[in-house]
Amino acid sequence: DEITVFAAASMTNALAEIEENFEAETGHSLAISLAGSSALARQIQQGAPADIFISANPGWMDTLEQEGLLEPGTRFDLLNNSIVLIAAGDADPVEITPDLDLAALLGEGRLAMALVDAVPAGIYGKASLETLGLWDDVEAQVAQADNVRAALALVATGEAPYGIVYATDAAAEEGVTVVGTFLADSHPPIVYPAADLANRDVPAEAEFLDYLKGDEARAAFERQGFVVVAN
Amino acid sequence: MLDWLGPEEWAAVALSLRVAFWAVAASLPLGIFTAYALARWSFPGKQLLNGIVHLPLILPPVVTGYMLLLTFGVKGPVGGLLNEIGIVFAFRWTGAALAAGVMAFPLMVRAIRLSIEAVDVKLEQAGATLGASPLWVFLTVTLPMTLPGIVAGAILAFAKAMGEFGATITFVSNIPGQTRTIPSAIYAFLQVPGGESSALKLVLVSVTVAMAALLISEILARRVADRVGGK
Amino acid sequence: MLDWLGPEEWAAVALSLRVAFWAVAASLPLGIFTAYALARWSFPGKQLLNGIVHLPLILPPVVTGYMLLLTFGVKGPVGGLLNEIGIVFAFRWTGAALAAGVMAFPLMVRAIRLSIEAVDVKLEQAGATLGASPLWVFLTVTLPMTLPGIVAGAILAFAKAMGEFGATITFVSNIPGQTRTIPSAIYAFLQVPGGESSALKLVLVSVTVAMAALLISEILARRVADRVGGK
Amino acid sequence: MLSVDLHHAFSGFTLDAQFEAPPGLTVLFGASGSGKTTVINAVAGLLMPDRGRIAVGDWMLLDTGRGVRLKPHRRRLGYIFQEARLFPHLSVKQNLKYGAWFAPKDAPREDMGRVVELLGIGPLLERRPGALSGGEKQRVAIGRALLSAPRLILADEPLSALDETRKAEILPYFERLRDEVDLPILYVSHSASEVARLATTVVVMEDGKVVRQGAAAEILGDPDVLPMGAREAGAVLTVTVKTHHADGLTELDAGGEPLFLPQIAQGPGHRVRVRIAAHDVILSRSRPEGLSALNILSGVVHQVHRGEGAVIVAIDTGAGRVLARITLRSAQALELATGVAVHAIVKTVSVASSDIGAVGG
Amino acid sequence: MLSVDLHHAFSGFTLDAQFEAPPGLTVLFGASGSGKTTVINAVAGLLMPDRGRIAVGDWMLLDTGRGVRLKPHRRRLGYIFQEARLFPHLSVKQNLKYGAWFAPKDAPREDMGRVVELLGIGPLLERRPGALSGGEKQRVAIGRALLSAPRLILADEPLSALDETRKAEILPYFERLRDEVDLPILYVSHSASEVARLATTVVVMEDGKVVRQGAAAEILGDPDVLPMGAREAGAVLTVTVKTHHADGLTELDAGGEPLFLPQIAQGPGHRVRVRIAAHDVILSRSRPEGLSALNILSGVVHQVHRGEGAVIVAIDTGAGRVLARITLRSAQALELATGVAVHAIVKTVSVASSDIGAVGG
Ligand SMILES: Nc1ncnc2c1ncn2[C@@H]1O[C@H](COP(=O)(O)OP(=O)(O)OP(=O)(O)O)[C@@H](O)[C@H]1O
Ligand SMILES: Nc1ncnc2c1ncn2[C@@H]1O[C@H](COP(=O)(O)OP(=O)(O)OP(=O)(O)O)[C@@H](O)[C@H]1O
Ligand code: MOO
Ligand SMILES: [Mg+2]
Ligand SMILES: [Mg+2]
Repeated sequence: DEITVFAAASMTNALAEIEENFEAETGHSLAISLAGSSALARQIQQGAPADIFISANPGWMDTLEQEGLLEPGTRFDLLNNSIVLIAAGDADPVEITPDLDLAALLGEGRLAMALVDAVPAGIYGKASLETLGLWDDVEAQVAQADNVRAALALVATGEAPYGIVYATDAAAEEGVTVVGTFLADSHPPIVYPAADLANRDVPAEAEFLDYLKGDEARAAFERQGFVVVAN
Repeated sequence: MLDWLGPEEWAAVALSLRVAFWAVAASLPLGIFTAYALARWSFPGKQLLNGIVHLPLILPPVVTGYMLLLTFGVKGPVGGLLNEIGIVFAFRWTGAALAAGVMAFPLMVRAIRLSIEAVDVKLEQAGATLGASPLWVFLTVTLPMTLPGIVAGAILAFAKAMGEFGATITFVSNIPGQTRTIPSAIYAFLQVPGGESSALKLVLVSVTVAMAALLISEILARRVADRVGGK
Repeated sequence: MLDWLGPEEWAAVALSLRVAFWAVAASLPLGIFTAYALARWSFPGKQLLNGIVHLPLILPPVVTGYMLLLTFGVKGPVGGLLNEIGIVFAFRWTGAALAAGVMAFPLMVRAIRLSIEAVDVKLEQAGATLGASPLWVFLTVTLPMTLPGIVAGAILAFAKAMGEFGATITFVSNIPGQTRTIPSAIYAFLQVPGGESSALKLVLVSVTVAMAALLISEILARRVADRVGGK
Repeated sequence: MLSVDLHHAFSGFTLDAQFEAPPGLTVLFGASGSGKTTVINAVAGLLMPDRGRIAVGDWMLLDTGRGVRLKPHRRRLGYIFQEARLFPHLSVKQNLKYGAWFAPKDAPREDMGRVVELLGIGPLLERRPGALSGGEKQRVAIGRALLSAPRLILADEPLSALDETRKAEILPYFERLRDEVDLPILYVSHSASEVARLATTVVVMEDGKVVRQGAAAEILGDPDVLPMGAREAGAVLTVTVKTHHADGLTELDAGGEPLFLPQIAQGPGHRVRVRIAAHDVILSRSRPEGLSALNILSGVVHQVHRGEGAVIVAIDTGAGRVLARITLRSAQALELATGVAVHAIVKTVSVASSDIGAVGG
Repeated sequence: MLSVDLHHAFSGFTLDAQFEAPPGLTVLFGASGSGKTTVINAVAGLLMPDRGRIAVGDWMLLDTGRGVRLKPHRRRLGYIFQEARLFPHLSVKQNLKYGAWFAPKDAPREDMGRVVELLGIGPLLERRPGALSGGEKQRVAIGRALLSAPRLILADEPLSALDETRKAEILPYFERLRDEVDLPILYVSHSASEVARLATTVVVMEDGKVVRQGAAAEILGDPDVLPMGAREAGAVLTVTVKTHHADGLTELDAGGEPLFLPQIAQGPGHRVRVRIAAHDVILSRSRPEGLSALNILSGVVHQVHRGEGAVIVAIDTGAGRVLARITLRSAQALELATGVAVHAIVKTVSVASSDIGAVGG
């Protein structure tokens, strides 16, 4: 069978590995469409021929669920992630507490984040800074990129001295140093939910969802720095 | 050489060529007609038509893509109708071509329109006195004299279609072999760590193809201009 | 009426207008020069120049934005130099204008070039025999006769600059009041479920502004054409 | 029969022209800017006049009152423009063939080879107009119009870019069109000899108005009109070919009087038109002897018309009315007055070959 | 003094022309397509010939051998193009002023008002070229070239689109340029009377080559050359104004012989040129009496030249050599041969006003 998977683009690498193994093992074939979670969700709303949706944004999954576009009972949280504060080049670690003088660290520089009201990584980052009481100090200095990778690039090129990105992205980028990790309770849980979509019934869908939960998939996700939700 | 790019990337290159070619080929007649109408006729709603033609340029591509999704998706008013007679754009390469064509349309029309406006009306009059009806005057005088502009418009549109991303991914997603064009593939690579080198390869392919097209168009246009100018 | 949009949106509208205006105004002289060189001179590397001019059209906007970041960022080779003499693009509206200008450049050049090619060389010769040096011939014959094309090119560029998103956000990110243009704002709204209506307002504003610009340009071009054609 | 009635106002110029052109060739004559091209453009349908009526016979091309406005391509014209207007993207040959394409299949056609040869454009057929000289362009434009199987020919100074030799070659062709093919022709010209030779009717325009119209002989021979300045006045006589002599002269019969011309093409019995320019006639009270001039027409002074610096004398001869332009001093010396008998001496060769035409419609 | 030596090959046409034009006005004469415009374009610098040298005096415009190729805008030309080439985006007035802008501030200038009046374009000044008639365009183009303070004038059939009256008004202006302003002028024309009147030198072209060049009188008066066909042959005499008579005649002194013309502008003592066309001369063995013709020149036959259908007789008179074109029959009847004494009868008015010119360089 052919299974069409709509997945957030931030999973490109992990899914490439999983695709190869899954196809070899089961003989099914996967077509994985990688785009922003919002674009994919809208397409699903408009009747896209997708079987599985993996979103980086629980909000969009909620929306689809409310509209009855998910196969009831198939939604589960696949991955966890964390957000970190990164600095350009080498830098000393800092402790991320309400006492952190982030504004002083930045000086004249910018704090690179994903869009703080629109893109999950930005939303989480803003929530953390608000919890810590730092947001008002730095708000004016935040440079919002349209996705996490672009925020990362701003720091990696040295254009912004600091940034807030996913731990998964930070780990792989040589030009940046992780100077601190935001505590998981300072922001809503960062989860990547997955679900079977209601529109079509391909028997192999369930097989693939099971595979995602399996050890091989877990290994692949972990190699890319994700934390797989224990279940 | 062939394994310099993986099969999926080759598929993206082939798809992009097909999409760009059809985007231009299919919209060219309408582009010429629209350009002619804007250049030579005056009719109520002309400025409105002119505005609509330019819309894809003015709006962020995501918006255009979203509007295409709402209109030409299987649930959309036009998409639904076309679906009944077997024409499907949604999540097909045809949809990618539609998106690219729409985005490139204003460029094509402008170029052709400028060329038409440059044709001396006195020559068209000469054609009319010799018995050619307006349609024949158009075909035998205006059109051939406009060829350099049509070539320029087509190539501009082709280049744009090769590079179009935002509207395409929003409308038809990013499905390998179906709608994953070079820009969409580049996007996916850029969303994950370590994807830059793969992205760069595709950028090079894309640039090479477009340069070749440009060069051919220059040679074509030169030849036409020589014919008109001298021997 | 004014509170139909929030102050942040109004700021985005004002900024977009400023960015688009300067993107066009500042690149117009270079655009005219480039168009003239491509239309009338032959020199080694002409096809290369032509290719470079078209690059922003061919490449996905993100790539162009990234290249701008690497070149014109404060750490970039050119950006660093300019920084020393006080010209900063990074995270400023000037950078947004640069990105928009670069993206719009091929459209502007094509339109102007077509118009220049349509100017009868015989009239330029007449100017030369009357004692006008090539520069003066250009200023007194070619340029005025090319005005409709220049207006067309400028307006095309303006429209493109109003709609430019990918390169801008990648290069200068999205800082309210600094670099948050209408398209960035629209994009942000579209990323979250339920953001469509806010996005729609901005789309309407954007369309209105661009239509007004178009209308003015049509009237201007008509007036110029009348002058050249008859009384 | 072409009938034209036009009213049109440009800013700064108003056209208000009515004329009826009987079958044959009608010359529009007038100073630069008098409205000739404007009239022709209206007939072609390229200018839509504010008000007007244009008909060829009972075929109505335009009648603004009744809302008839035939499109140019339905008017079946051969328009030779004042500026050649060749199609730059087509070769000379393709330009020539252009009109034939759109003509009805059964329309009478000129032969392409013949026209090409007549115009001397054979070597140019494969070139594009950009590589032609000014006169060559004009010749191709003439060919293009002639080969379009038109029902009406409009010619706006078709020969002005050409040298005398070439003109002399092309003129007979227009004559043939006028006479044999029987096409109505509207023809703009500044040259009196072209007018005399070709015109069936002359329409004189001044500042947008028709100030005079009539048969060519009448207009050119009327000392009161002299639309083209006194120098161009002259009589147009219709004569019959009598014999061709062995020494290269042709003897004509002008109402009983013999007239000698250098050999002409028409055979005995044919009627031809000759123009005798007023400034080429010498008058004498006594019959002169021993002159190289062979043509002496005897007659009686009809009228003595004093112009500026010169006198135009109209003499009724057996051949018709002849004009002579002489000085006031000579007129006084010869005591010329209405009724006086005089001899008009016409140098044989001053009746120039380009002033001879086959008699038309 | 303009010296030209050009070699250039188009596909299908080769130009190979050398000539030296002494000061004054040089007419390029030749059939359509003979290469006249090509020569003028090369002098203007608009055509870069394969090989060549062009110099005005010792001012070198082009010398391909030594790599000298002056740009057109440095040549200071007033080029009147065969097709007007007005700037469509400028008003007539702006077109006229265009060249003056770029001329050195101290260059001698024509007066704008005068030129405008001469050309009759006063009412058109605010219009754009698109709203002009063919002849109006050409007149503006002439004005534009004249007002650019040029050091060399190139005129490619500048008058061919104009009516006779207008031509007659503009011709004296070119004479004045030739004589008073002392500008070298290279002038293309098809009209023998224009040539006779204006030309200091005539250069005859045929198929890209210069086949003959010389002083105007020499070329036009040489029965062996007749480049323009026999009809155009004629003598050009230089004569002196004697008196203006009250009856509107001007008496001239032609080497002792009196010659009468309708009133001309030049005052007594001035030397002027008159052209006597060969076909306007009647010959007689005995001195004729009682004719309206006032001018009778006595002389001796220099040569009898048999052409096709006609004979050209060259007669040496006190006024200079005069040509007469007569029929073979008359030549035989009068028993004309070298050495025979004859009288040449020239109709006063057949020495047309446009054939009179002030004597140049
Ligand atoms: N670009 C070209 N390529 C080939 N042949 C050309 C080109 N330009 C001109 N010719 C040819 O050169 C010849 C001379 O042209 P030119 O314009 O000098 O003629 P001309 O003497 O001015 O004629 P006219 O009196 O008709 O204007 C013509 O036969 C013309 O066809
Ligand atoms: N579009 C226009 N607007 C205003 N005036 C015009 C327009 N077109 C022509 N005219 C004027 O109308 C008059 C007649 O022009 P037309 O072209 O008919 O003259 P013409 O008799 O053909 O002259 P020519 O012998 O010089 O070609 C001219 O004075 C011209 O300036
Ligand atoms: O894939 Mo995302 O939704 O742009 O982080
Ligand atoms: Mg005209
Ligand atoms: Mg020429």
